[in-house]
Amino acid sequence: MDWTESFRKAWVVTDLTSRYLLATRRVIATALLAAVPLILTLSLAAARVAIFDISLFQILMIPLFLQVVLIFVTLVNATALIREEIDDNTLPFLLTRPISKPALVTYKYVGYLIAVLVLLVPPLILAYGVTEAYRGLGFTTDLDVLWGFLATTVLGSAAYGALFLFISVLIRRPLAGGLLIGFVWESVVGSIPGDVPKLSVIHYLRTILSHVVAIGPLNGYAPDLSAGVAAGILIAFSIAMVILSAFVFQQMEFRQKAG
Amino acid sequence: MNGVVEAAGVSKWYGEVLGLNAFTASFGKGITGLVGPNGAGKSTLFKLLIGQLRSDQGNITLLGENPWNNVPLKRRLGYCPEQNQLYGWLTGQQFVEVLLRLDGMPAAKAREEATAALKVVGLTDAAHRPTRGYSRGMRQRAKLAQALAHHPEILILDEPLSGADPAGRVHILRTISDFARDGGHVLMSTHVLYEIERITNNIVLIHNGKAIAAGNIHAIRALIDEHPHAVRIDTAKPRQLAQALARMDHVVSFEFPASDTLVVRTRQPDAFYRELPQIVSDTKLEVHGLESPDDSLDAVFRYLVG
Amino acid sequence: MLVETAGLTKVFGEVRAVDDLTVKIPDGAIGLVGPNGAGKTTFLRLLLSLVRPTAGTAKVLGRDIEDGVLVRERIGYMPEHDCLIPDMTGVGLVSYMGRISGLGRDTAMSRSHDVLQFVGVEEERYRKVAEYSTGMKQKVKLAQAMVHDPELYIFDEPTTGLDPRGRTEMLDLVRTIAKSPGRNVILSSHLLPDVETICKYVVILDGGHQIAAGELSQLLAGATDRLRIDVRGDREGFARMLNEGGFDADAGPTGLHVARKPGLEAAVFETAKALGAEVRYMGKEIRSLEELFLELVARTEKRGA
Amino acid sequence: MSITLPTYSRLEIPLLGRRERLWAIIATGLRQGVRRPAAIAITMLGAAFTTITSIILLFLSFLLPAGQGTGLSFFAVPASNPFVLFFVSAMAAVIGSGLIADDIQSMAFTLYLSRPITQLDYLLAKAAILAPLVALVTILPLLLTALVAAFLGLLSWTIALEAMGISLVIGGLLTLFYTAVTLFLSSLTRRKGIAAAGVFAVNFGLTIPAAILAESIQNPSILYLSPWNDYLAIANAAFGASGAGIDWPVALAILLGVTVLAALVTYVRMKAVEVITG
Repeated sequence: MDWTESFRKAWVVTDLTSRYLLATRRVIATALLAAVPLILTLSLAAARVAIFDISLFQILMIPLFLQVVLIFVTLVNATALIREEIDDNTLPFLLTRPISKPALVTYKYVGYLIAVLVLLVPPLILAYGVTEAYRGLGFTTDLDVLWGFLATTVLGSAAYGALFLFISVLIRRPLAGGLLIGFVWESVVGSIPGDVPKLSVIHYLRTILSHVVAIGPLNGYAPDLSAGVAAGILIAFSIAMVILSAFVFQQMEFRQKAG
Repeated sequence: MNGVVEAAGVSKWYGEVLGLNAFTASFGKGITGLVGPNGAGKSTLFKLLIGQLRSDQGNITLLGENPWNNVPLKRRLGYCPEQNQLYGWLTGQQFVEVLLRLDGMPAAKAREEATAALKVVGLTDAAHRPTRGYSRGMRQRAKLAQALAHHPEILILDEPLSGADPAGRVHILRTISDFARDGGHVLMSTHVLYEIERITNNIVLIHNGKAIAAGNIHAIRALIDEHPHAVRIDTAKPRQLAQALARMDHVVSFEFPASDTLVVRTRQPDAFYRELPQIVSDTKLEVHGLESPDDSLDAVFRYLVG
Repeated sequence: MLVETAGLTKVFGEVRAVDDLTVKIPDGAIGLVGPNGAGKTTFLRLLLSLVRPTAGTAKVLGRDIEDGVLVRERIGYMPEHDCLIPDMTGVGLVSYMGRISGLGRDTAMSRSHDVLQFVGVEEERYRKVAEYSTGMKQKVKLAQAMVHDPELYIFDEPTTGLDPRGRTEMLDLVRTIAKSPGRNVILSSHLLPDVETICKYVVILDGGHQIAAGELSQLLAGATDRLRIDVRGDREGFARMLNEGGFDADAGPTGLHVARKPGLEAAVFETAKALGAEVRYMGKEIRSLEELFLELVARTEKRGA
Repeated sequence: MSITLPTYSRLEIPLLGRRERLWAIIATGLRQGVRRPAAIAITMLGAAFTTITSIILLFLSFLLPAGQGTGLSFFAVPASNPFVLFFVSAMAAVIGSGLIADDIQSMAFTLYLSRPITQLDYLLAKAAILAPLVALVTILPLLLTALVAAFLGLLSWTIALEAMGISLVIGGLLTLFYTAVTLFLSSLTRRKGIAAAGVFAVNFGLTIPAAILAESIQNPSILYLSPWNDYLAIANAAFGASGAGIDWPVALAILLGVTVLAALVTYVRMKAVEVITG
């Protein structure tokens, strides 16, 4: 199978997936949710809140953006990749095309990543811009904060997306499972002392943020783990989850509904 | 390996629910009609053939290859699922075009082939409307278009006629026969028996997960010997005609439902039809109507499955 | 009069689903046929007053469709698509629908068992609907339409997706209902042989208009002066010999069509003997509702296109 | 299996009115809704948990010498029991999210529409299925606490009865709010999961961030954004306890406003759902 053809197929699936996630009515809800950071900073600026500055920005964004918005947006979009197509009976159209199931899962994941980042990154940058502008500071004064959040958004989207993709391939009701893991497990595990937090994605996101950002609420969060290693773990985790999803999907059989 | 589809002792279970049970058959040249009651295993057989299910026992091949997770084989087959859900947000044209590009076709060529396929199935005027608004009949045509757009060797169609209106059915049947005339194979399941008889005499009768009959309808009909072939003849003198026809040894019984009607039952219909003109013209008996009510797929179905 | 409409119109966006329709439908078993998108489903929805008409009025069983609740009290509707509540049992669902139609709890339960027995759902009625076969689901859909004993039954494609045996059973049930006194049936179906066997009166819609309506027997009184012959063997030769014998014969896709003339039948068998061909069918050119339908739709398409 | 066609039997009795038809939907909806194991667990756990914690709060406040006021204002504490928020969200997600979404997914909505009831009847009946279940968590615990306090003589009967009256009003308000919002979310989509996620988003997405925000910028007016905080303000005011920083008339206006808006939008959307194509 020569390269041009497989690239062309990769492009088609990625484009189809990202367009579905961005161009259909479902985007209204996810875009609104992804814009919460921007809405928040704008309303704080409009309300002329005195102490609104980059440190307040971080204090709000870590629990609100990383632990609520990021999880919701990745969950709703990741479960749409395979499980919704199974429930909607549209998967047979893709499966009877000369493209292997693992390739289908991988290209759909790439499409998902593009869509989620298009949803999450712009409002984040704008929110950062509003915070700096409100303080009358130049856009580049606290670039480390911006880089910190951008890095955690990208790695968070990748890791959570891969995890929720795997759940959606494995069980019939992925949203319920995803909500449980996203909200209950991630927040509970994060606050248990000892090594338990290492089992949650948020731990590595906080580590990266604590290293990248010079002064911020998370300083000295996990000294023994460098940002690079944490990022490496998240990337490895994402790849592992996608491979697992592809493997499970490869073995899945699709019986028709009863009757 | 003459048949397009070769199945030897294929079984498939969903827990205890029967899918296929030691299904053995070899068919598929030209147009083959797959008929059987609901739950007989038609959809299961199709899902095995397009590699979305794996057989628990026995092995099954399509065009000589094992379909399970077989990527290159997908280029040679076109599948039209039974249910009617499409990508509602895509227009008809986009729907076929996207799937064609998944065959590795460059965008321009895909657009051209998609437009052509939509023309073949008669969906050109609705091509640029989202499929969300399509009626059942239009969805059937859109599914058929995506199945034949990449010129596969075989079309596997699950109930392609259900939901289509009479004009739509005529159009779909013509599309299928043209495809077969150009050398393609077609395997289609249907419940609308009197429709499929118009385009093929080659059927596979499936019941309780087994192929209980495969081949030409009339040949199968003739084989059902506990239901000898009935021929209804409208004639002024039914009794004299009966005497004349009694000479043939394969004739089993006569009935006189009305004063001007004779029903003859014979074990060898072909021989009967061959000798009938001879007898009628020699005896100068006036025959003004001739019909064989149960030489149809409906009758075959009723006798074997009913 | 079962249904009377005056200038009934329903427009969705720029699609005129039902366009200034004025019909008078008599009591009894009525067939409603038309190509996809002819406006059949919209017309039925207007009668059930599930949708408000854009213009015009309609009366069902003498009641104006403005008052939806009163109209729907006397109608049993069997939708075309799957619509049963998956995790209820058959008997539970049918009695539930009976209660929503205004039956008391106990009456609904006893009626539910009656109608399920009538449609032939035996002990499966205690299992969940999600586990039913297509045929069984259709029967429960019919049962829920019957439970409150309506005067008008509206069947939307009742036999779609059924196997031949299921289809025969469903048609027997519909025929029994249509025959019972004081009960009317509107049967909307694409399978025209079904309509032929059950309905006396037929309304043909296309593009939101009524293109034909009348007693089935009149509509189908086709050409009785032509004979259709199915020949197995040298068909062209057969037609040629008949023409030489002074008969007007032509070989069409559905067999030979020959104008009736005395001595034709004898000539047919003479020719068959001479050519060693077989005569498999000889009878009058049966005009089916399907042929009439295709003719009418083709004519409107020519006019419309 | 041949069909034995018994003679088609006729039914000669008059049909009951719309009230009985509505009651049929409510009764069956409750039975079907609670039959699922997850629903039973959530309902039982919710009612028990909130009641027990309220009664424990009751004892704590009376045993400690200078407990928070011994009169009516004590009830502000159980009324703002955080478990109420958690279990109301869980019940709305597990039981409420499917009320309309499932009917759209299975297209049983067409069956309801084809019966002699109006779309308003359908919505009122569906609301009347969820409301009593939610009330098990928002109203019942308060009533029981008041009764226990009165029986144990910790409170005079007059105060207890007054407390029960107030509990009915504010508990009822919270119940109406969550019923309307849940039905609105349930009517938005045919995927029950997304409606459930929406309920979680409304509750946790608003309550937690509003709390963090208000505390970090010392500007309580943000709390108006969180329905739970609005309810707390009203409850505290109703029981005469010290307010939570936001004044209750505005909070009441917000809660009622959102409830009415959600109900109206759901009704309009349901009326517009004319064409359910197969």
